[in-house]
Amino acid sequence: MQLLRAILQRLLTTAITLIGVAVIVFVVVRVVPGNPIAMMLPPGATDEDIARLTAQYGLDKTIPEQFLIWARGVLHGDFGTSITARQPVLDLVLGRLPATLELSLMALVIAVILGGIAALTGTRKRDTLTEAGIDITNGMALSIPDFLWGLLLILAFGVLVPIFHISGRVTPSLELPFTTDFYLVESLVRLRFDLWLDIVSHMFLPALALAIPLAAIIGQLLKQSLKETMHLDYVTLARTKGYGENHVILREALPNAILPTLTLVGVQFTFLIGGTVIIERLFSYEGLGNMAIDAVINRDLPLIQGIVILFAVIFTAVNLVVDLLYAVLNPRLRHG
Amino acid sequence: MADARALVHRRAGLRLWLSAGWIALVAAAALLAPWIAPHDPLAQDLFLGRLPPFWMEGTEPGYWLGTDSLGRDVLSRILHGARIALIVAVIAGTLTCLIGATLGLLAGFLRGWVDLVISRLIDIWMAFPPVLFSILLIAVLGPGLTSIIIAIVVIDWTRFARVVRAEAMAQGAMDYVASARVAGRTRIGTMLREILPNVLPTIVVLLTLEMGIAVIVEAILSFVNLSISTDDPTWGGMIAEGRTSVHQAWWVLVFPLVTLFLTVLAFSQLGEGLKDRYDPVLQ
Amino acid sequence: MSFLQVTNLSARIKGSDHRLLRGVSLTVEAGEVRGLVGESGAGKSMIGKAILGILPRAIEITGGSILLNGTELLTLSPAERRRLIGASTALIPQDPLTALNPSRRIGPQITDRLVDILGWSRSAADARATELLDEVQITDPTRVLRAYPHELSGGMRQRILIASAFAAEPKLIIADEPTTALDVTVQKQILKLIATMQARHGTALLFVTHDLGVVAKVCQKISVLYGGLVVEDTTAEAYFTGPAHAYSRALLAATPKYTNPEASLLPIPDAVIAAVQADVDAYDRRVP
Amino acid sequence: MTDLLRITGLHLSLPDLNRKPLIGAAPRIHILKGVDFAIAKGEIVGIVGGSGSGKSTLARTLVRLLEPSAGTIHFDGQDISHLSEAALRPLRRRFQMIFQDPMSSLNPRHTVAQIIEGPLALHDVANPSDRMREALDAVGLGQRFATRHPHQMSGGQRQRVGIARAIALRPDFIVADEIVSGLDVSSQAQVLSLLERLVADLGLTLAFISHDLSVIRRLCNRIIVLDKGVIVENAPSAEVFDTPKAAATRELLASILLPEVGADWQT
Repeated sequence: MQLLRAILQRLLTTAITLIGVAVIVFVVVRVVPGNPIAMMLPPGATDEDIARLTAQYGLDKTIPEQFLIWARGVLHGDFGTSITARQPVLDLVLGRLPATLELSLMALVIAVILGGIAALTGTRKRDTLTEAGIDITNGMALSIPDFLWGLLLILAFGVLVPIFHISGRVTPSLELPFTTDFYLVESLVRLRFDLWLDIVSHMFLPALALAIPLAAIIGQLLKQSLKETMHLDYVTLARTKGYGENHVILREALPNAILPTLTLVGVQFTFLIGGTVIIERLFSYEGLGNMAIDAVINRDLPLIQGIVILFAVIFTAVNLVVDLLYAVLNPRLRHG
Repeated sequence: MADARALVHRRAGLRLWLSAGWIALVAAAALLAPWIAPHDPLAQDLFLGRLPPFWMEGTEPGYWLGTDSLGRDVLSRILHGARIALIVAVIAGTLTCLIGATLGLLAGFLRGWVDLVISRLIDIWMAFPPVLFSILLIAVLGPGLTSIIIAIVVIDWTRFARVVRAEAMAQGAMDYVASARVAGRTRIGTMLREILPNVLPTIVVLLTLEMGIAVIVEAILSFVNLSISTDDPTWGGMIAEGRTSVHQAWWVLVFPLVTLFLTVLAFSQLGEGLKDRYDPVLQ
Repeated sequence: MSFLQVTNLSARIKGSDHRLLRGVSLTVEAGEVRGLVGESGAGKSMIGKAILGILPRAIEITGGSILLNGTELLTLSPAERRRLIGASTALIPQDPLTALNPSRRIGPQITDRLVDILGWSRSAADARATELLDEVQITDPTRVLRAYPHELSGGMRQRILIASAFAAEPKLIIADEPTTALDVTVQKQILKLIATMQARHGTALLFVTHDLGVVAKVCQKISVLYGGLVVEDTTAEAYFTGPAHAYSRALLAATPKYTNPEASLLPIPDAVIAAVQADVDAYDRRVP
Repeated sequence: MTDLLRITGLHLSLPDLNRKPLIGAAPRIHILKGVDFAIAKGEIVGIVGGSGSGKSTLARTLVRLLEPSAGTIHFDGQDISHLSEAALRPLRRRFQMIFQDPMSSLNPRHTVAQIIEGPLALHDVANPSDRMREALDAVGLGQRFATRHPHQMSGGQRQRVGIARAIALRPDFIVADEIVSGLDVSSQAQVLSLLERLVADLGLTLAFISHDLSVIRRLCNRIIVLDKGVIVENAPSAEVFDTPKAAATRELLASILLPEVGADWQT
């Protein structure tokens, strides 16, 4: 009963959030100076041509009217037509989404591995120079945003020691047999490890740039949480039963220390996804973010709207998943 | 324990002085750029294009850190770029802090409908990808320094609001707040005299962090060509240009990047250093 | 020979001259209950932790010996020591709310030592757990063994911790303020339970507490501590009829006692504190 | 003797936010269920009860940190049960509270001087720093403590700052909520004898809330026993101990562990 109410409450606030996002982006986009229709027509188009196209895209109506028309479309799965590409926004956006999802998830995996190692090592070697070293590294990784890490990685592993690709999603000359846009997954499924390696080599640096700040946050929060847990009586009790340090950290402390970290990591993961916008640009990676920047530069209103809404949906979905995970992992919520 | 504490203190002291020192250096560069820069940052000379820095072969005297593809002096451009970086950091950082911290404090302490409205706003804001949002705002507002500052404030106030709200809520549950009520303090008085001093250390840390972030946002916007007019030298603009020619002239990317890196790092460490040094609870 | 013999045990905070234990000596005979009494900072919990090898990392033992059934603990390797401690001693901790792992079921938390450290079969360990819960008067053992800690009350959890402590029939149990965190009305029941179990199993018990009322009920011997120094080592009988040391007397007079309100809750006179502090200083001069 | 404080038919319920429905008000938990008593000027009344008896909620209601759901609180003849915060403010000087946990009830970022002078300034007391110094002396802390922060003191010292803050206003009535439960026996004895002396010297009226009957026996003239939100016993101290009427009182008495060998163990 309590759980059901919590879920309903979440869905309600999520709906409010999404409507809020839609309204704001709709209004902001419509005060962009410059007429997108005029930009897409060849020079020498008549005022009549412009008026006709403007009406075709519904841009001659008032903003509330436009919003209602658009909202009705969205409810039917119609996000409008891109002005520059002249294709349905939904198709364009869904075509790019897999690239961004793969990049974000790869970054998440890297962050969890790096952060987890840092936290566990720091806890194992607490109050030593090793821990101090981890703290300093974490502190630096944390205070430098993904954009700067991306640039530094380009210099280090793209130019100085060129072992990774720094541009694109896959080497353009390669023949791609893919039927979906999930290149990373599909290359594995098709056992095309040559392609997989090429894709990973393209994705690794942007994913690492996104992962470093999150890894630092995970490392810091999880270590702090672990260290606090290590002082609790049930950990002490386990020691007196004859268990050693590794067992105590992994079986007694870790399952409980993960919970408080998890909620914060959820929010931070949405920041990471937001970071793909500029990182994709930096690495010329063909994902949603890169498309979004082009859309803004080209004043492609329907496309901008579609992308921003999609991001908002992803963010709220991530938060929902994190809450569910929390409930699953927490015996307090699972039982009783 | 005494020993560990002394160690932490020494490290904190060192951190404070190093970060404050670097920021002072950047500030000096910003103030004195017209006098200390060896060249006009905008002067192009195609015959002097892509000169390497001074320790390499084929340099020209006076161009210490080399030149970019248009023959503009990298060092002079970095010095001049410090101006915009610092203006954005200080003004945008402070404004964001004032607005965000105030809203967070009100929401966290007063609770009720104030909290409801502000929390909902935060939720909506957090559902936007910030970089995309800022690019969009600049597209709306048009390029320029004021636009950048407005965009940063509009987007980043939630950073302060979220943290300060949570902190104020935690402090509000403490008995010293109840005690202030028993003593007859008003709600606003309690918020300002009792809660604020306890939230202030967090605010200071966030403020300096935000100053670093503001510099980065400016750089990102320059990078996508939406910042200031393209003439004015900015670190982000230099980085954008350096990125395109990174294989031919790495120094055009490296020097502004290192400067930006150190500045952002210094800002983030400054707050922590100040807190360690001046927070009475940590003494 | 005593089952537990602590001799001249000294400890301090690493890298400082802040001493926590100043040459503590005490013995616990097999099947005997000794109370360790003192105010916060007197070092009473530190002794228990030193025996069990769970001192915080910042604290180091600077001298002395701990003989457990004739084996010197302080010279054993960490792994050997853990095994010995796990097999022959147990701890009843202070706070039942934090002493059970919230993400594990009760059953495995009682049986893990038997299975992992002592090599029992799982079925034997499970049977033992049911038997123990019965012994600590938990009526519904099967349900409780499958429950998570948050589903049980504080008093219930403390019973489980007591059961868990007796699981491997240890020769020595260290109880660290086991009733302090409980509601007043359950304290007495839990204390009785510990006393009954101790008597039935013939376990030696080192009982750390600040509460003289508790000591009076369960202990046969008492060590009174101040500043890491044992100021009095006596029998409970002797202590409560007339402690020899002025500080012990003052501590007793400061304790509330409703049957004689005028003679209780008396602040410890400054002169008494000064005298006992002088003993501490004298120790520090004697032992550099 | 005149009553300084008179409580009639006091009910108090708080919203249970854990069970709040999606729309509408949360269900309420009934904590105090019709409490009547009076405290005369100069009296020291002990309020005792186990956990969940509602004694801390009662303490907070007496100083109007909580507003009663029903019933009245008369302070010195004036009905304060539903006065607004602004209307209460001038009266606040006259009734003060000392809290259980001084670490939480003293602002960690204020100095002792600021903590004690703050309330004085609010009530326009002349020479607040003189009064602060007087109060520090009265609780046996020297002037050197004025510049310290709470984390630089021991538990007993912090609790004495809490007492100093309350008495500096020279109130008529003080509620002390479990003020010694976190302290060592020696600090406990010290704080209590200090409180006893101050109450006598300043002619204070005191409501002393505790779970420990032994402590209350020493300090209070009269004892009120609270159980599940109702008063089950209200009598002079000696009577409560000699002839306890309510089962809750007997249970509390039976749970006391006297510092003497044998005697009460087997009850």
